[in-house]
Amino acid sequence: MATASALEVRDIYAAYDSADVLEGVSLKVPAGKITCLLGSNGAGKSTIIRAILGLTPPRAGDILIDGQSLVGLPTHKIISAGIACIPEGRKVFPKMTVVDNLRLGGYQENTEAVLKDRMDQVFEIFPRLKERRNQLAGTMSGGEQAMVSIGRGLMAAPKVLLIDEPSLGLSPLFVKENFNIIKRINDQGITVFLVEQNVHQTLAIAHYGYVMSQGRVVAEGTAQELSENKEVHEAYFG
Amino acid sequence: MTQSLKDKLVIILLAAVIAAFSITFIAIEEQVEIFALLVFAAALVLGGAKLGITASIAQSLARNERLMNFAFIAATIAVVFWFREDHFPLLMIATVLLYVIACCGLNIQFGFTGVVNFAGAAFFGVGCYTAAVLGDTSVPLLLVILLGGIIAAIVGSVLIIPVLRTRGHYAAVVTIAFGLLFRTFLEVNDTLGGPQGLGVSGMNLFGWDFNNNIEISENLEISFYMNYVVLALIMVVLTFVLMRRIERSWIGLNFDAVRLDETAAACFGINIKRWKIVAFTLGNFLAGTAGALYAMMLGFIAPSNFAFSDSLILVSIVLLGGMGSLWGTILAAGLVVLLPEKLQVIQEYRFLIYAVVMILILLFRPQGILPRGLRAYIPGWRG
Amino acid sequence: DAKDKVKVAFIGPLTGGVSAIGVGGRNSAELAVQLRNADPDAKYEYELVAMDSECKPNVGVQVATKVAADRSIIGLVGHYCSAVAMGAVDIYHKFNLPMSVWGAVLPDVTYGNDYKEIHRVNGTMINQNDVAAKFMAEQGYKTWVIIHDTTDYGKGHNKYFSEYLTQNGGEILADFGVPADQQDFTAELTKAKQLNPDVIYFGGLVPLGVRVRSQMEKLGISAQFQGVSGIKSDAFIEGVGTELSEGVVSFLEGAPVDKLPGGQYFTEKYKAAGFAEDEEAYGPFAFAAMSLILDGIEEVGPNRKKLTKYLGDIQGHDSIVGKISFDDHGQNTVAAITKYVVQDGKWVVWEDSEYATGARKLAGK
Amino acid sequence: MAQQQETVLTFRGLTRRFGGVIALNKFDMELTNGQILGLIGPNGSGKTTSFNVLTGIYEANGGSIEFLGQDITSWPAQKVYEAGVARTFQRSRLCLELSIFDNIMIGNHKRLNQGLLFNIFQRKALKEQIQENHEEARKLLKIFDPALAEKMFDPVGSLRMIDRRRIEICRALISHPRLLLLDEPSAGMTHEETRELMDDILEVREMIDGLSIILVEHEMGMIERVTDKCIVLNFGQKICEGAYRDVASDKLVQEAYLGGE
Amino acid sequence: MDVGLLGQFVVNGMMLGMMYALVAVGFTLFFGVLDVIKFSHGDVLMVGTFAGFSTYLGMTAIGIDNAFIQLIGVLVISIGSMAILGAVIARYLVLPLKSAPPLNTLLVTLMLGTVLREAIRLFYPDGSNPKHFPALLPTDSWSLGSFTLRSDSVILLVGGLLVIVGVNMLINRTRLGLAIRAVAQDEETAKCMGINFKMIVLLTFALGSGVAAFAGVMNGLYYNEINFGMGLLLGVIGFSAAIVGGLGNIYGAILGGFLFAGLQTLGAVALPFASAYKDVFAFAVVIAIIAWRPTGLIAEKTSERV
Ligand SMILES: Nc1ncnc2c1ncn2[C@@H]1O[C@H](COP(=O)(O)OP(=O)(O)OP(=O)(O)O)[C@@H](O)[C@H]1O
Ligand SMILES: Nc1ncnc2c1ncn2[C@@H]1O[C@H](COP(=O)(O)OP(=O)(O)OP(=O)(O)O)[C@@H](O)[C@H]1O
Ligand SMILES: [Mg+2]
Ligand SMILES: [Mg+2]
Repeated sequence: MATASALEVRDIYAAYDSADVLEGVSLKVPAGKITCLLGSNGAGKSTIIRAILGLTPPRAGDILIDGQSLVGLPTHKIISAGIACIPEGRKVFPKMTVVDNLRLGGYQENTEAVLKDRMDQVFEIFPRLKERRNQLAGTMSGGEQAMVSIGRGLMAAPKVLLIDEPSLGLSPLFVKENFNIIKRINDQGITVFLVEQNVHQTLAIAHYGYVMSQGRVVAEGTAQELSENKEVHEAYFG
Repeated sequence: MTQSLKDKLVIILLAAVIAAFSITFIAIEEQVEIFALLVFAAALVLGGAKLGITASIAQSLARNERLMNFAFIAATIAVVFWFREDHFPLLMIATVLLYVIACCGLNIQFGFTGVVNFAGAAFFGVGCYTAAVLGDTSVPLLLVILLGGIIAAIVGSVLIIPVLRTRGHYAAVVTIAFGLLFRTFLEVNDTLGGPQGLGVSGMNLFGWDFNNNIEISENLEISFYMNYVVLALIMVVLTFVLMRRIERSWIGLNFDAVRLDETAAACFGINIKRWKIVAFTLGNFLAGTAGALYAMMLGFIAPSNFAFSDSLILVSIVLLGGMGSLWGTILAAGLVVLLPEKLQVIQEYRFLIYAVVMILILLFRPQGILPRGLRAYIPGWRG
Repeated sequence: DAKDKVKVAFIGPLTGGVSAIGVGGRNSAELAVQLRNADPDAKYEYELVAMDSECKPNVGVQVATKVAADRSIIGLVGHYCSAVAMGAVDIYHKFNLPMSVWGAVLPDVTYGNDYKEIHRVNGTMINQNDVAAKFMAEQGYKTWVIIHDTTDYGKGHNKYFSEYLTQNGGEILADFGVPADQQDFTAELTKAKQLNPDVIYFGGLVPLGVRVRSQMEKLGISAQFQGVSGIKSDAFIEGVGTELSEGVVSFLEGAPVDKLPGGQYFTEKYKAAGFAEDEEAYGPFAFAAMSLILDGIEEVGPNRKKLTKYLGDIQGHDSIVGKISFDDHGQNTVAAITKYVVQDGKWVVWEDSEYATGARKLAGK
Repeated sequence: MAQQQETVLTFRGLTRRFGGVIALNKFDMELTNGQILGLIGPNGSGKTTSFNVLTGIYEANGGSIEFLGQDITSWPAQKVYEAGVARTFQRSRLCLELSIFDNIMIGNHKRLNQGLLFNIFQRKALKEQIQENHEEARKLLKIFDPALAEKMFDPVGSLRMIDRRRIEICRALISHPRLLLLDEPSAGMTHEETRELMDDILEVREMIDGLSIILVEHEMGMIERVTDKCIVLNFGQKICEGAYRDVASDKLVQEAYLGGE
Repeated sequence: MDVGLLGQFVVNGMMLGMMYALVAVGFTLFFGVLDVIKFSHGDVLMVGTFAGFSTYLGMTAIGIDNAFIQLIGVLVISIGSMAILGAVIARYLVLPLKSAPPLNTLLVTLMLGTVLREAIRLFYPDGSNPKHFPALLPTDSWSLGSFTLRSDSVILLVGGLLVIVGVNMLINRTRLGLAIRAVAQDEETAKCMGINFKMIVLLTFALGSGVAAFAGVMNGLYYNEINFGMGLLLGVIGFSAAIVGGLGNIYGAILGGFLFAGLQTLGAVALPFASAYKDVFAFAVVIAIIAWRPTGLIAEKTSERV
């Protein structure tokens, strides 16, 4: 690959209680590109994201950002290295207003003016959020919470953005819109690592992709290659 | 050796070890010995857990519940018999048993149903006062025990509305306030003896005075506390059966559903209010019955027995044992009642040490000593 | 030749709010045992078993049972908290354990039963309040406001003091019952201030007494502060400070220790024994009670029944708190009440004080 | 369709507000026996809210709900369930500490004997009831996933998300409801898994006589395949009704929800 | 009742209320950050007061007798040491129990309260007796009929008010406050936002304990008496006040604190039964209030969804 990897996962093993959920996974997320990760339910996709974030620290293996190892660092240090995340299941702060949620997305940024700028951008993408800026996030509909979550990820203006199933529970219109947004984010120079079930649309915007099954990477290639890969096609294209 | 035979041996051995341990623990007085024994027990349990022995014992127990129950009852009887002539150990054993009953009540309330109750001592106290007031009347004393429970339940119904409407910490304050109120009221109001307390006449069953030693022969005189121990043991067994049956029935399931997710429970027809009322009332009833017998055994009660700190002791037994765990409750009651007593030798330092020990236990076993397992409706049956 | 070992016991509150007094009592009883063991003429070697009642009746009954059921324990010095004593006396009777109370002042402890095992070296709150009411009336005070805690101790004092005060022509403008752990008395005291009494009578123990006295000052109440035996402790003076304690009066059963032949001896020995805590107001009683029991065992041997009998016959027995004579309820009848007043940061026997001579005056005089 | 067009559920002018937000705005709807109705619409258009109002979790601010000829508008949740309405939740609400069997039995509340005396004293009868219900739950679960049926006494917390969704559906179905409300059952599943789930649900419908289903979904493939009729909500208002094909080609729907190609 | 007297009751009640409110604020903070109840709070307050008292003794011993400097010293040492103690408690007792049932934290901190209390009683010189806390504030007083106002009371009231306002601003206006509230709701997600979870928890506990120490010193300055048991009841009342007011925000704690003080004053002086019943009255009212408003007077906004 021509571009340097912004994020690299090397041969990691991770477990929750006893059995390994990840068994020697290696991935490269090239800078400035969209890299996607496909795979069935329970394959371990979210676990990779948790491992990168230090929430489920890997038992073995290494994770590098810009060549620097992240393993063993506490989560907030990993975030300071320039990673942000739009977690699986939205995870908004339910007792906080939309504005506070967004403000927290930019927690590591101190300048009020910058934050205001970013928030305006988010409101531009999601007018609904502007309308509901003072609603408690917990009372919003499933899809609205997804908007908060995505907006919150954008507020960090990260180098690398990890996105875990963003279109879960979004309307078809919005799913499309969502992929456009991801594309736009990427166009701004942010490296994106995208976990998705929605194979068609994902491969349409991704540059490179991995396919996981039962804790291992079973296929990889450019988006093109993957869409043409027969096995992948059979397994995941409904 | 077959598996089932092995299981049986394990259970009998375990019961014997427990009996021996209890006897030693109750009998010894020397500070050093007590600590040595505690450290030894802790090491045994920790070591056993490390080596997986505990787990395999647990399996043996789970497979033979009936035998286990009988073995443990037998162990208790052995301990009691051992101390047949010694008043004080019997008093302590009876106290533990009665605390177990009261804590079973709390277990129904917040172990099962999630209705917190920080006024356990107050309901226990209602039972005590019932016994004190009725003890001199012609009401049969076995009935007094029952009435102690019933009146505790009735007094508790004063709190039903706030208890039903609140959750979590808010519910905690309702009961805390009630507990403080109860004690202050007894102290200020002189009709029930005021701060000086009341004497309680002893238990009397069909003309058999519980407060007399039982002379078996010239040189064997069984302590009168044996009467109370036996009655308390019967009550514990009954309570235990009741608790088990509740837990292993749809009622137990309803309780759990109410505790874990009220909204979902309501969406599947579970009447939250009904089950909360049942749990709260039944719990207070149990605490009240225990209180009634306790008062008769002690012969004297005063408001300062039913302070907030006493309620907290009951709560700590439940938590230490593991919420909703019956065997855990018994173990924890033993520990919480006996440990401060055993620490008498270090006198004014004993509460310091006791509190430190409790903190350590909880740090090492945050879920309690014997956390409650999954519900097994029918022992040994898995479909 | 080794002496036979004999066990004696002490029960008192060693933890919790009134532990200072309990530990002081325990130390004093311990001292009595130590001194006896050091005495080459003693027939036995004594061992003290001390127990904590936490000042809670249920715990008290437990430890009482433990002590009483242990046949190797021959005699007991027990109880500062009256409610605990009330619960425990039945047990001592049942097990025939001779005992003497060292601090509880509720009359019923001795008078509420006919148990021959129960004795008390200290006086009851009846004697104390009788003297207190007379004395204060003599000083010319007319009106009182009473603040007492709602434990048996405070309520008992309130009851007897009110009774005697009315007999002596005093008037009670108001009485306030407060829980023993109350911190703030400004509401009660503001009301008291409005009533403008000559005297504020306080029935309770040191911690509460300190608070009431301190807060009187805050609200500018200049009435005389009168306490009960529960505040006759250096801790009270330390707690309120020298200035505010000046002129506070209190009443305590028994002759002042340092006035008695053995008193000086006790104070010296207590200091010499190196206890970390003070003996507190009732330490001398614990010492006297323990000494009495040891005397008895020396005399009649380690036998509960005989010791009970011995104690029953005690008349005019010398002790550091004066002569001890038990009436038919085991109550020490020679319960002289001593009046104390704080002068320059010290409790001084009234008669020896500059207040008695008129050099200083109580508040409002 | 086997059954005749008996009306099961009717909304008339159903309205629900949250502060300034009008989550349901004069919503009219009708559902007939055995029908599968697809309820679709943009995020925040009031789909979940309509479930919540119907099941008695929220009160309606206006309008009425009629179920099997009864006006159930302000009935509490328990009563609505007794009447035969069971549901799943958009965010899974299982009791994670309890076993699969326990969770399913919570859904079976109305068919179990809840008497205090029965439960405590008639142990034999209770035992039989437990075993019968266990058998039934196993059968039902087997339809969705045979592997799960073997793990009836495992805690739900140890299961995968997809299995939890299946259990949630079983919990709703076990009591033989007349109306099943499914709130985004396929969220987070792959196409394949979604299809399997749908087959399972259709299979169950055949088993339970006259079962009607309201399905909230954003997965149009599924809606297309299984629904008899669709209703599209937007801002709490019904903007379109009809067979999926017709609805999907509606301009308004395209604009607000599907996003034209 | 004459106006002066009424004024007196109001001022007294306000002092009391202020102290309750300060304790309650601590409970609200701990609850806010970890959803835990730290029952040792009252005892931390007590230890803080003793730390302040020792500082005073120490300063006197080395010859510093300017009351103002003493006061500053007392406050700094007391608040500082309790902040550290609070953080230590959080680190070693609260955080390790994060995943246990919340009641277990309650039990552990309760036991810790016993440890602190007993430790002071046993190991502080003559710790079982009350101590005379010095009056370090000017004690001039103004009288108007039966109304007496002392300058130290006024200073304490203002001081307490400032602390509460300060804490409130910190929580609602600053980045730290934002982080505290986030941590309270979802630990993992808060971490993903780049928040140093552990640090925030420790800071919050330090803050709450520092406020408790302040309340303790205030208590000492006002009553001029401290003892090892002073934290017990103050803790229970502070907790009740926080709950009755509503745990959602600091105003609830303030409201609850003043309400409680008001009830007690009312019960002691204005009601037609013996004053001994005042606590019975106060707690009965508390139960009634909670029955009426199950999530406190200032109810938390519900954010739960189905
Ligand atoms: N907290 C947990 N504790 C124990 N096991 C877990 C936990 N979270 C996930 N697992 C298990 O780890 C495996 C991988 O889970 P993971 O969430 O990474 O899958 P996924 O590929 O993200 O699936 P999905 O598409 O459902 O999000 C699954 O088998 C799951 O059951
Ligand atoms: N408890 C509540 N408090 C305040 N607003 C609420 C509450 N519940 C729902 N709402 C609002 O009502 C509207 C409808 O919400 P609802 O959950 O019904 O949407 P939905 O159609 O299910 O959307 P989705 O497809 O995203 O789940 C939303 O705007 C939501 O913010
Ligand atoms: Mg995932
Ligand atoms: Mg929805």
